[in-house]
Amino acid sequence: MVSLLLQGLALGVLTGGLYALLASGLSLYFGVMRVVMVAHPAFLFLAAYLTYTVHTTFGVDPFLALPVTVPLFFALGVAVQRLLIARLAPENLAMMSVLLTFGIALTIEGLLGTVYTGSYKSVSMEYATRSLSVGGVHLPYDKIIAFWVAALTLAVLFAVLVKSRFGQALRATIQHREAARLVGVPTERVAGYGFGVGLATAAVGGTVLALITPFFPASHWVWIGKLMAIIVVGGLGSVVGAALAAILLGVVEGLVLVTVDATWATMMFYVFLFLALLVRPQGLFGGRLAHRF
Amino acid sequence: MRIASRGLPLLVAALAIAYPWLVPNYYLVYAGALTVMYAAMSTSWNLLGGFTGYVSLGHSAFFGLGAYGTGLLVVRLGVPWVVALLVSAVLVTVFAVGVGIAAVRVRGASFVIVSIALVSMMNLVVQGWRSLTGGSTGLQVPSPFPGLHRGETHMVFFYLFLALLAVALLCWWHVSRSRFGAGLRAIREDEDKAESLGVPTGAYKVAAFALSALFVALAGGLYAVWFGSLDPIFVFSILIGSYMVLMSLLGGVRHLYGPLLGALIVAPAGEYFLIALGETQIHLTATGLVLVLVVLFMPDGILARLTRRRPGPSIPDETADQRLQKVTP
Amino acid sequence: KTDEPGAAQSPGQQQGPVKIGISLPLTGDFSEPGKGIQEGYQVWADRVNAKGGLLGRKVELIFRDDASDPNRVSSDYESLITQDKVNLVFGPFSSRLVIPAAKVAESYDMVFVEPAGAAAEVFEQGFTRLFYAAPAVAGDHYNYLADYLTKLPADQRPKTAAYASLDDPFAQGTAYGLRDKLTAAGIKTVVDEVYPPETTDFSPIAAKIAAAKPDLVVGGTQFEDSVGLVRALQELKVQPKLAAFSTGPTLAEFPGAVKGAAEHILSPVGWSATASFTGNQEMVKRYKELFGGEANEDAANGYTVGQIIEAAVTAVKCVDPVKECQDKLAGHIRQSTFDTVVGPLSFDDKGRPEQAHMIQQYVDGKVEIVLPEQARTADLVYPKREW
Amino acid sequence: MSVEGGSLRTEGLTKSFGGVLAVNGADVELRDGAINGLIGPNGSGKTTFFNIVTGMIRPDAGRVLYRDREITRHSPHRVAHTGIGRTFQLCRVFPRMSVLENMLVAVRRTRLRELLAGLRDAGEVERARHWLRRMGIEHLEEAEARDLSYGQQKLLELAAVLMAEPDLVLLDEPAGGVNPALIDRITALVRELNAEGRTFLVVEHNMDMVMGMCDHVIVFDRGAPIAEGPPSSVREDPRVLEAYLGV
Amino acid sequence: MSELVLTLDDVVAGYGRAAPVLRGLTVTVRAGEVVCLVGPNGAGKSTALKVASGLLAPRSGRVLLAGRDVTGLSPQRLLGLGLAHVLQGHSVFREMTVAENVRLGGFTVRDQARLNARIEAVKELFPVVGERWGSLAGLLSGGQQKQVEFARALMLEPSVVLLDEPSMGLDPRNTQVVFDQIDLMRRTGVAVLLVEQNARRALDMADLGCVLDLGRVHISGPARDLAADPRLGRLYLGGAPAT
Ligand SMILES: Nc1ncnc2c1ncn2[C@@H]1O[C@H](COP(=O)(O)OP(=O)(O)OP(=O)(O)O)[C@@H](O)[C@H]1O
Ligand SMILES: Nc1ncnc2c1ncn2[C@@H]1O[C@H](COP(=O)(O)OP(=O)(O)OP(=O)(O)O)[C@@H](O)[C@H]1O
Ligand SMILES: [Mg+2]
Ligand SMILES: [Mg+2]
Repeated sequence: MVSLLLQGLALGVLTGGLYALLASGLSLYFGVMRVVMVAHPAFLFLAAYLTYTVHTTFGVDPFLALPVTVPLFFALGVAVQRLLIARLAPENLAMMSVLLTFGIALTIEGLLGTVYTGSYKSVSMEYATRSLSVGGVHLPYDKIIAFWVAALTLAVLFAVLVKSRFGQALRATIQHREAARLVGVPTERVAGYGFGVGLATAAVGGTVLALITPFFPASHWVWIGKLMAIIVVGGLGSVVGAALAAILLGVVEGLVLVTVDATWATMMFYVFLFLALLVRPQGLFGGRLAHRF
Repeated sequence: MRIASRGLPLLVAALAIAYPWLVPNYYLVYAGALTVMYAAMSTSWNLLGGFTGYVSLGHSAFFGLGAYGTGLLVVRLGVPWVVALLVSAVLVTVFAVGVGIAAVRVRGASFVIVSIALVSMMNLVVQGWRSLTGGSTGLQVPSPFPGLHRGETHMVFFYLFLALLAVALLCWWHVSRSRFGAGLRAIREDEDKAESLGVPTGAYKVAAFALSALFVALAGGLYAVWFGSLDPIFVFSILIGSYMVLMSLLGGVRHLYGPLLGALIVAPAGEYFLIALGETQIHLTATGLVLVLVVLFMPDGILARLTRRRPGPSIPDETADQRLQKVTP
Repeated sequence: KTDEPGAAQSPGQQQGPVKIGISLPLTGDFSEPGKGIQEGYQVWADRVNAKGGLLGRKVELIFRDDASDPNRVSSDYESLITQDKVNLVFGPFSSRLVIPAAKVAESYDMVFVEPAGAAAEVFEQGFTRLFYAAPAVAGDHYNYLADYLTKLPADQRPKTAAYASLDDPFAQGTAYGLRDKLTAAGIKTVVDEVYPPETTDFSPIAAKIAAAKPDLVVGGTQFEDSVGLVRALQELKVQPKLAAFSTGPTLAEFPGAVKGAAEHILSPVGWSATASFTGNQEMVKRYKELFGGEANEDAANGYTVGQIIEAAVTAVKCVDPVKECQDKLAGHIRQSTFDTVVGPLSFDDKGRPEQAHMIQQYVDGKVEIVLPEQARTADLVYPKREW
Repeated sequence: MSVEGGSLRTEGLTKSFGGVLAVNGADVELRDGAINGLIGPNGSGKTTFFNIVTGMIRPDAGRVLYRDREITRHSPHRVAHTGIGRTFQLCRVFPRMSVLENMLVAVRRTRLRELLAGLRDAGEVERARHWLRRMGIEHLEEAEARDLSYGQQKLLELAAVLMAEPDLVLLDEPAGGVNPALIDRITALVRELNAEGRTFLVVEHNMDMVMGMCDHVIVFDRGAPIAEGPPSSVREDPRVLEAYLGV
Repeated sequence: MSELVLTLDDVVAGYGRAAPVLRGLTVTVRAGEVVCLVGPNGAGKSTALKVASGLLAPRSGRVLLAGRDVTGLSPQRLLGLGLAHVLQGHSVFREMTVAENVRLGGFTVRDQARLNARIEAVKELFPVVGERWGSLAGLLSGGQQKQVEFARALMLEPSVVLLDEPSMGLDPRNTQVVFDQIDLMRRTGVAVLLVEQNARRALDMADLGCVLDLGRVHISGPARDLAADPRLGRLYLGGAPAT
């Protein structure tokens, strides 16, 4: 029993890392841009399919698709922001963006289904089926890789957002566009790049997903609820909070899975969501700014 | 103008009542009933979304609960269907009050997310609670009118849904011109300000949430006895919830007939896309693009486009010189 | 209304082509098996028409897409029957859709032969015109394997078994069918997991199985989860003596998706391309001509539906969408035995087929039929190689 | 205790945000039926004091009493129902509602029947028009609030607060950003309403307005009153000179 | 006569499709001069500043900076040419720290040493900036935010400054600091276009006053003369002239 729990814990931490990566883009859009991006999981799977194509046509390691997908997604993100999101009225950006991105998600799903058909695709590598054993606990290599890729991506993201000039300009742009323009920030370009960075994380996440799970065009629906729950529990908009919540929920899920069952494990995401709402509506780690009167 | 605005709804109502007798076959009655069901649901969605601006993508949770509640009461307890329908709607409303208390604590985007979570959660519960609900094998509800053949059943339900739609419209209209409605709109505009003016925002929001859940639950209950098979994945689907939102937005959330108009457009259009482009999944893309276009170009809906824009405040025409003259001693 | 029950048939309907209405998931999650069944139907229609049709009338198939939505499947059959006034309907895909579809058909008195509704519940709704055109219902899919295992000498017989099943009536049905028989034979159940369809991470389930160290791992799966489970078991170094999964391994993508791990995995299969049942080789050939690839089980199931209807129509000599004729068809199907590409089929009074599925195994990278004796192309390998 | 002491009284009100002591044991007592001024340097806790009194922020310690009834920790709408109305430092109206609707929302009603009754009750509409007339914005009654200029929105906000007929009106910088000509008008109005029996508490940095209008001035510094009295004496108070008027 | 610095020439501007707010506005500000715009609420004062700083493109008319036509240039470009604008109302970056806010004021300044020197100077002027250096700007009181905003604007050393009600919400001490700074700017040769509702005070220190009403400059002239005009007083400046 103890070893089972340890195993659950270890898997939970690794999976949590993956969740953190997948949710990071979401909380970036939200935290920095007030956009609820329902289409993020759809983009994840778009990236997974592209990785699949690169992998099958050139027979290379899926991670070698990243030099293609990351810049591509960055450009795509810039385009989406400049052409679509930027046109939404700021008064109800949060809500309209839900519907807009919902439409985008459907569009992507339809295109994927048309191009790749509805059947399952998967990318399997030799190393992805082996595991590292530490004292009776098995750590699958694919999950370890996913975890480190996630950690690395998040570190880069954090550095970019919090430390860099670009990150400051981005946050300034979102908080007060006119004021940002007046201190010399090229706001339109910056907002576009911000969205691009978010989608670039989707490119990385998609590649990792492709490596560890089979997928089909409608797969993204499954992820929306989970990822959204993570960013609410973490505190909408806090990239760090989302990462912590992701690990927390990953561990809870892992432990519940090995002790109870899968239904309850998935349920945990929503239980935590509602608990967070009742106890701390601003999220466990977020909500630094109360409303001023 | 006045006659048009009074007469049009009457004409539409008359057409709606005559519809089942005008169409050549029962399939169209069936399709009509489905459209009216959607219209009723999006109108009741609009009781929350239109007034308070709280966008719920998860109203299918109440649809599903209403359906399962009714179905379970009929199947497991042998309650007559009308009683089951009402009892389950009341139970769902009570449940919605509970959920509402937690859910309306968050605003804007978080609320959307919570509503999505609600559907997923209900789906898990109903799917997992196999002994009660039948789980993934679904629940089969016997037809309430064994004596009628299928087409006649469609006719009956067409009118039942029409009645529900009428009640929902009436309710929306009544709320829209009441103090309660004004309070809800104030919440949409500025919650803290509303609160400081003495509007108990929490109670109002929960009331609106529950009211809108009530009608959706009734629609779900009717659906259960009409349709007869319930499957958790499909009644608790985010898509059904999004349809309510899409229809309301398309028609215009600030208008009584907005969601109705939206339903009359979206339901047949969805059918059309499926038939015209159904060979591949490109029809999803078509739906998605329509949604994107609506959001981009008609964020206030068709009716807002049609009705003329409010005139701005009158700019005083006198010149500053004239003003100066007036104060000259 | 033109579709009032008992409304007079337009004279055109007595001649003209025989219209058959079908709703299938041509898009969405199940579009792949949906396509397979559609192709099976088309191969059948092609063959019948080449022979001169049904009762001398050409067969015309009318397909509708239901995107796996029960609402749509109902409207599809509703409109096919009332608007298109089809002579016959064929069933849709997936257990979840068969019940709502059969309800419509039943209420319009149409015979309903279906290729994919194996779950036990389908047959408990009191349908009088529903028949499942495959060798066995879900619970019986593993019958041969259960026989094989229980007949093994005591020292070789597995002692413990772990079950993991998707929360889906069909997938669960298969796994539980085997579980019940093995439990009765004294093989202990050490893990019994059900996971919801949205599960994507199977490692924790595999961890549970790993902790129980079972001799036997049985998955009530579809494709995605079978792959996920196999990979997770492999990663967590679970090495059972035998592993069986429903549906997933029968698809062509499976070996690629799990890489080398497919070897010696078992699964129940209702049809084999090499079997010599009535019309089977002809179907395989025609399929290749029409669609250019290898036929699969889904196509075979579609084809089987056609074969049954064809035999019934020929026997009762009517094909009208009216109660008398449909009653006659149903009556005939209930009493007769049909020679089909999946073997001889007969039905009980609830429409359940009374035969059994074969068991396939990956042997040296190839799919071989290992059970039952009479269809065998290779010997069952037990215990399996490590993955 | 008698009402005579004052309508609003706080005892040891304290609130800190993280390390910042915004309100620090404030004991404040308002003159009933007077125009009370509240002045103090930026960040001295005036707005926070308002927020605590109106229930928008929960105090860490201390009590708020209104007419000797404790209203500490009451939710904002309950406070509003006891007869306290307020405006915001940055003016807030309901932007996409018409001016008249903005007014009608403010009517205080609790009974269900009244809530479900029609909004445009003739009597209420008449009352709303009355207030709008007094603010000089009656011609804008059908305009959406967001189309109003800043000063007009300020007047609307004030009118809406008065619509609820509060006995105690808290104004947070009513003159901020308002044209001086309008300030005179607001001052006159406040005086007039005060004469009708309403009590006011006005936060303001415009000293001319405060000194010219208020009967009683309370000076805040670092979250607590440091001086109070009639304007003339406060103006001379060395502590006030040091903390606030400066220079 | 000093060099002509900023000119709005016959500007017509408005929002969306609505009627124009500015209907032929002409204003000129020279180096070393404070021009004060006064006028009723909604007259278009803020709009005029937005046109000048490039936030709003005029429908017709020109904006000239040092003799050069800069109509329609972006705020960044204008900033590069030495024009800074402090917005009306609260425009701090609420969810960034005071430090980040102030530093962002020098977003275009590459010279770190100069930036740090100015930060020190600003902390001196507004103690609260130093005291609350690490806290989120959105959590400050209204007046404190205003101070941060002004501090942010001081990070640059512009040659033309547009100030939109810089004293709103400030206590007397801070108001004095702000007016002192404006005076200091003037003395260092900066051109200042000031919008103030604290009109008497502003006109007191300004060189030139313009009364803006209904989208045009209605009266302009030496600031002291305007302040002394009783008719203008009644209509725009309120109360009795300050003594
Ligand atoms: N973003 C906007 N969209 C539409 N109309 C606007 C906008 N901003 C201002 N207006 C309108 O333009 C007119 C002038 O506004 P402006 O802000 O320039 O006035 P102002 O002179 O600065 O007034 P105040 O002293 O109140 O700040 C007003 O009638 C206002 O309603
Ligand atoms: N939500 C909050 N979180 C952290 N600190 C806060 C919060 N609200 C206020 N403060 C701090 O409390 C102190 C008092 O603020 P308050 O807004 O009450 O001042 P004020 O007297 O209204 O000032 P002003 O005249 O500038 O409006 C300030 O130092 C402010 O920074
Ligand atoms: Mg304040
Ligand atoms: Mg202004």
